[in-house]
Formats: sequence, structure tokens, C-alpha cells
Amino acid sequence: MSLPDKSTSLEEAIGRIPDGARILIGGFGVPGTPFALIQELLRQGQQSLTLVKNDANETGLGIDHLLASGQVERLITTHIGLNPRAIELMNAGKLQVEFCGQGILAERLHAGGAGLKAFLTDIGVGTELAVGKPHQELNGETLVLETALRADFALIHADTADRFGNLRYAATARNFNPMMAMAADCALVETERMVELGALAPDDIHTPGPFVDHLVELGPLSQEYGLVRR
Amino acid sequence: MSLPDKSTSLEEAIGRIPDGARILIGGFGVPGTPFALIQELLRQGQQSLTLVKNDANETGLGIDHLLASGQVERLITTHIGLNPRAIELMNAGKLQVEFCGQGILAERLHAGGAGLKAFLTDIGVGTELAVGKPHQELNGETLVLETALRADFALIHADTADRFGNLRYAATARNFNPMMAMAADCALVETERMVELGALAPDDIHTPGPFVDHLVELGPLSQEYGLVRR
Amino acid sequence: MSDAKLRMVARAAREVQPGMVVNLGIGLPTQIVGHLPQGFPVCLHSENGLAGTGPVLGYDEADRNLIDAGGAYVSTLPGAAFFDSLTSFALVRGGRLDLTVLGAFEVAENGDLANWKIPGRFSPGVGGAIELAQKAQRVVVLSTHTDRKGRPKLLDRCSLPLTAKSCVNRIITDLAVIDVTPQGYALRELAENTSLEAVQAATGAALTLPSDGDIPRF
Amino acid sequence: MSDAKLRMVARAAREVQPGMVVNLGIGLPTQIVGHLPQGFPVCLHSENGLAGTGPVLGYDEADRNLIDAGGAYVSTLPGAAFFDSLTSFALVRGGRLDLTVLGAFEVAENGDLANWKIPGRFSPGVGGAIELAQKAQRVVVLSTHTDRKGRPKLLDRCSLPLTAKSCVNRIITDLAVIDVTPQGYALRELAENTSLEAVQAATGAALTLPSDGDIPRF
Repeated sequence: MSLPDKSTSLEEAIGRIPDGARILIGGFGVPGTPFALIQELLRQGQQSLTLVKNDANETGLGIDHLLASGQVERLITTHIGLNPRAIELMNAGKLQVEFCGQGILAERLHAGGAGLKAFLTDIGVGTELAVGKPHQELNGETLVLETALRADFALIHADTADRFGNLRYAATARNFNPMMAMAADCALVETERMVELGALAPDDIHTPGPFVDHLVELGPLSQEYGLVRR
Repeated sequence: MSLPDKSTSLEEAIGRIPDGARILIGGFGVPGTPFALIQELLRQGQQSLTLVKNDANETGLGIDHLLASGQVERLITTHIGLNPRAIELMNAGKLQVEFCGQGILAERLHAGGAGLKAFLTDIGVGTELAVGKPHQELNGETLVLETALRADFALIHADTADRFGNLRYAATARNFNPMMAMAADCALVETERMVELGALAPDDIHTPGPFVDHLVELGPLSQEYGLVRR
Repeated sequence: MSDAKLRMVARAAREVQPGMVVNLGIGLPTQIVGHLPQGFPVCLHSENGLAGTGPVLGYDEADRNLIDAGGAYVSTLPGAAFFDSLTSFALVRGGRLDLTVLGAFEVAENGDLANWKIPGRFSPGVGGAIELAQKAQRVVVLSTHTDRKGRPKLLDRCSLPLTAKSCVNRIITDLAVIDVTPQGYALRELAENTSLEAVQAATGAALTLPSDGDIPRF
Repeated sequence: MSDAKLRMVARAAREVQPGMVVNLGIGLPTQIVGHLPQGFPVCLHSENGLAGTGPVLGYDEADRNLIDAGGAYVSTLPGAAFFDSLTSFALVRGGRLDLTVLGAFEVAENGDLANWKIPGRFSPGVGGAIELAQKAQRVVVLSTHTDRKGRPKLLDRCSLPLTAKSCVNRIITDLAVIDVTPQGYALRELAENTSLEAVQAATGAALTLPSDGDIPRF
């Protein structure tokens, strides 16, 4: 027995995505955002996309390119305060935005990845954030029903990977990437480093290979991956 | 700033547990079972305990001692097929046993640890395993409501830990330990090795320190931790 | 292992396609590993928290922390990963398990499976079987055609408590390969040393035969 | 930073008890770090996936992959851990966060907090604030007593959309330290350079005074 090789090219990986796809995108701010996969999605130009991402990046970075190009119809997110374009498009009715609490987004993705259907939580009860969501009682407590979130694709940024798709993330670049890799029918990964099978200790893997479908090794990193000077 | 020291003695750690406590115990078979913490619980003799553990170990090992001593009133578990005593006590009505699917137990503990209240799943629908559990419809599908599981204490076995309680597990000794550490009001950990703060790389930690309350470094391991000859 | 069991296991090994993630149940299914070609690209999953399970190890080579879900000491392939039980069953329920091969007490012609409990005699708990059976993309039962008393295991309905409903895709026995279809059991292959009549007699429900009448042997 | 702000932050730093796990909101709360004694035993949590956050780093020392939830480049203490967003909020909702210090637009005398949205003007999304406010064991608001137009932020009821209901335990402002109690706002301390009358005038609800009439200064 041996573990299968899932490495491919950037073009081929993103080429799997059709118009209208629902796509999870890792990252919290710059760390963990798969800028190269996003740039290829911009280049290929798939339309009418629904994106799920913690934030909308900042102007000129990451998914802001896809907002500017008009490829995004809908965004499920927790906070877009650092992207004035996203707020403007939302206010102009050109971008549908669904806000979700940050940890609730993480749990909705976990539920999706774990094949559960929904969960009950007291988070948001009695606030505008729970309006329109189903409520139900459990042991005398009023709870909100939050539904599982899955998608067709996930775009994931890893620090190191082997060819089977075992992944490691660096520092706070981990954030939403593990849950998103698990919650997609097809998980597409870019990695800064590709190592041989067996080079990652089995105890040190953040996302196990079975959750990954296709894997691209990055060349030299673009400026988008760098430090942001404020 | 510095991270607090949580190291203590075996006696002091287990001494926190009162009669009637509800206790999560890590392990799947031998790997990951906190045999030393269990032995100390046997020695101190707390009564009327509810235990949550994947399995009932084998005769003469781990929680079997607590079953034999009559300290256990109730066991929530997934499979007790390797412990004839557990089956006998159950059939004789001397031990209440609640069976749970293995992955459902993992998710119930996750929900407990994550402060959620319940989740909806299609697992078990239409079988005896769902009998007596609340059912509800979601998007036309009949689902079972599974409630979150928390406990007063967790007994956790780690391979390596630092004094703040950052933990690493070895190989398949990880199993239920991470979710259980998170789902207890008070997580008590035994570790084979205690290392200095900073000796564990922040990217390589399986259970972060904030989930751990008290930490005991083991001396030479007892025979229970060894290979089982079949 | 008897010739009949060897034949069953060898036939079951052909269910494993390149690139699959596969969970093999305790007992006969575990033996499939020995029948895969050298270097065959497959990822074995052990639900206690391991992907990339390698062959079983003897006592002298064993790692006390490294077992499969059946408690056997195992090795790992290069590229294996360890994870917790939460991740392990997320893999199963989330649709990442391509195939599971399981034993059975009873199968029904609608694909119902009973393999965890015999009321009053055997009720050790369901373990991970329910999720494997209900959520693997493909469920193959590997079992003797009849029980120790010669009674059919393939029935029109199960009499024992179910593990999961309508989950079985294929049954491989010492006598035959049979698929569960919307029309019930469909005979696909016959073992070398048996007859159609013997299989029909040992099966507790009707069997659909191939329309061209040609039944391959295995 | 003005003297008033320095005083607020220094006072807020005294809310941090040894051994706590603490999340500090963006803005003034972040400044608390500079007011903790050398080697003080505390674990700072950043909800983007870090426990053991250390002081902020300059551009030249920064790691591009290591930010806090406000986007600042930070260091880590020995014993820090990185984790995913699922684990990070499990920590918050599961009760492991002992204290959060947050800013506010409005607080109500029952402890309601509004700090994420001003309809028509500011609605960037709630981020992690809702879970921090609702689930931290203790919630301290650190905020100016009035808004830029001099209007009270401490009200009988919030007019803005809530972040969480009945969550605030204490409010530390440039003028006072006020607790939320079952009887409403209770004045605990007065800033050095203010008067009881000035605080009452700047507060949009009734203040209970200490029964012994003695109000400490900070």
C-alpha cells in the first residue's frame, strides 16, 4: 500500500470550479488567505460565486479582487470593516452579505464537515443576530438553531504539505482553514512547501490528507503574502 | 507576563473529586487511558461516580478496577465488549449503561466543550439507537436531537506537557482526550513527560493550556500502560 | 484460513479502487490488506484516529500507543496521520470514507444491516459501526452466506436490531457476490465450487439473475 | 495617550487577576498589557487562534503569519499555543475565558451591551464580539463615559442593536468605576479629577452609591 499523490497545477485546480459555485476561503486578515488560488480564480473569471470567508480582506488584497471584478454575488462573513469596497457594494445592494458570529461560523463549518445538520446554541438569543433564525426550547431555555454550512469547494493555504495532502499551517494562519478543508466537497490547497511522504510526523499534522482533494505547490510568494505596513 | 504553573501531585489532583462526580476518562483501549489517575481514584475511593469513556477497558485494567470496587453507578460508553465484568454488572442491573455511537459521543463532548447545547443528526434514525431521543424535521428530513455532554472532571493522559498545561498525545493515544479535556469544568492531566515552558512549539500543541486545570508528571509507568499480549 | 475464506477475501480486495479511503471492519475484512498489490494507492482509516494504517505488527515490533480500532498493533505508511475521535468520525460522516467492508449478522434486501446486537445474548454497544455503515460512500458486507446453524443471513427483512437502514451496496460471501438494488438482491457472481441452486437455497429472499443468464465465477 | 486614558487603562489593568485567561478588545483594552507587572501570570487569548499572546512587535520584528485579532503583529510568550477558530471559540463559549475587556457604544443598567453596529452608519459585522461578550466569565467595559458629542453611554436602555444581553459586569470610564447589579448601576470608584455630581450628570440612568458614603478615588 502507498498513499496517493494529489499534486496538480494552479490552473488545473481552479479550473474545476464552475460558475455559480459556493466556495469556502481560508484566512483571517492576511495570514492563511490563499492569495494565489484567489488570483487564479480572478484570472479564470468564474461568475456568480458565493464566498464564505471570515473577512473581506483589505482593499487591493485577496477576495477584494473578486469583489472588484464583480465575480461575487454573495458573501457569508463575520466582519468586513477593513474593506470599504465590500461595505459600499453591500449598501448599494450589489453584494448580498450574510453576517455570522465568528465562532458560530466556525461551528457551522464544523457541523458541515462532520456531516451534522444543525446545532442549538444560546449565542445571539434576544439580539438582532438571531432574528429570522428558528428558535426552540430545550430544558426550559430558548435557543437558536444554526444550520450546518458546506460548500462545493474550499480554497486553503498551508505552510507545509506532503503529496497525499497532509497539511500544516503556520501560527495564526491556521484560523478557518482546517474546518473549511473539511466542509467542502472538493478541497483545493496551495502550500508554501511540499515535502515527501513521511517527512511530516503523523502526530504533527493539522489537517489529515483524506480531507484534501488537490494540492498546488507555490513558487515565490507574491507581495500579498507579506507584512502590511500600517 | 508569564504563563501560570499548574503542576500538582496525583493525590491533590484526584482529591478534588467528590462522591457523585461525573467524570470523563480518555482512552480507546489501552492507548490514552490515564491509568495512574484511575488508580488514585481507586485508592481514594470516591463513590457513586458517573463515568464517560469510549470503552470499559479489559478485565484487570483501567476503569475495570472502579467497576470491581463498586465505585461506578453509571457508565456512558460506546462499546464494552472486551470487559465481561461490565456486561455482567449491566445485565445484573448493578451498573447503569448508556450506549452512544462512537462519533456521536465525540460530537456530544465537542458540543459540551464548545458551549453548544445540542445538535441534529441523521445518525441512527430508524434504528433502536434513536429510540427515546427527541426527533425533529429539518428541510423535510427527520433528525435526532443529541444533547451536549459536559462533566465535572476529565481524566486525561498526555505524552508530553508543559507546566501551563499545553499537551501533546502520542499516536492513537489521542482519541477522546482532546474533547474530554475541553468538556470538563476541571481537567486533570497526567503526563509521561513534563517539559519547560516554550519547549513545545506553539504549532505542535494538541490541547492548548487554557483547557487544563491541574497537571501531574508520572514516574515510571506501571505495567498497565504496556503492550497487551493476546 | 480455509480456501473458501481466502476466496472471499481475495474477491473483496477487488472492491478496493486506487485512491480510495477505506475502513476495514474487525475480522475477515482486515485480511483484505494481504490481498492488495504491492504499493497499491489506498488510504486505510482506523476510526480510533489514524489514516494511512499499515500492516499489523508482531508483539516485538509493536508501539504500545499505536493500535487500530480492533485493538491490533499496527504500523503506519509514510504519510500517515494521527487525529482525535472527533476528526475521525467527521471524516466518516462528512463523506470522505469511500468504502467500508463490514461483517454482518443479517442483511435485508433493501440494504438494512444488523451487525451489533443479539438481544439477550450479545449487546456490547454499537461502537463506531453505525456511522461507518450509514455514512461510507459504499458499504460492502463480507460474511459467510449462512450462520453457524446454516440459516440464511441474507433475508427479506432483518429480525435483529438494525445498525443502519438501507446502507449495504454489495454482499460478498463464500457462495456469491450479490448487490442490493431497488429490485432487491441481484446475483452478480458465483463462487467456483457452488451452484445457482445452492445459493438460492441458502438465501432468505428472492435473487434477481443477470438478464443475459451469464453468471461469472470468482 | 491622555492622562485620563492612562488612568482608565491603569485601573482596568487591576481587573486582571493572577492565573486568568483574558481577551482584550481592540483599542484601549489592548493597552492594558503595558500596565501589568513584569512576569505577571496571565494568559492572553486572541480569538484568531492564539493563547499566550505577548507584546506587540514593530514592523521589523514581525512574523507575517502572526497577528492578534485586531491585526497587530504580536509576539508569543514561552508556552503559547496556536489553534484553529473552532478551538478558539470553544474556549470562549465553553467557559475558559475568565475575563474580557471591551469597548462599548452603549451599556444598559441591566448589563446589555451595544458595541457592533450603528444602523445606517456602521455595520461591518459582529466578528467575535457577540461570543466574547455573552460568554466570558466576567465582562468589563472600558470606554469613555460619554460619546464624542457628550451624550451618556451608560443608559437605562440601549437604543442601538445589542451585542449581547445582560452581559456587562463592570464599566470603567474616564470618570468612574461602575458595577452592573440587580439594582442597576452601582458607583464603586471616582476618578481623581471629577465629582459625584459630574458623574451623575454624565450618566443616563440612576446610580446607587456606596451605603457608607465613602467613594474611593482612582
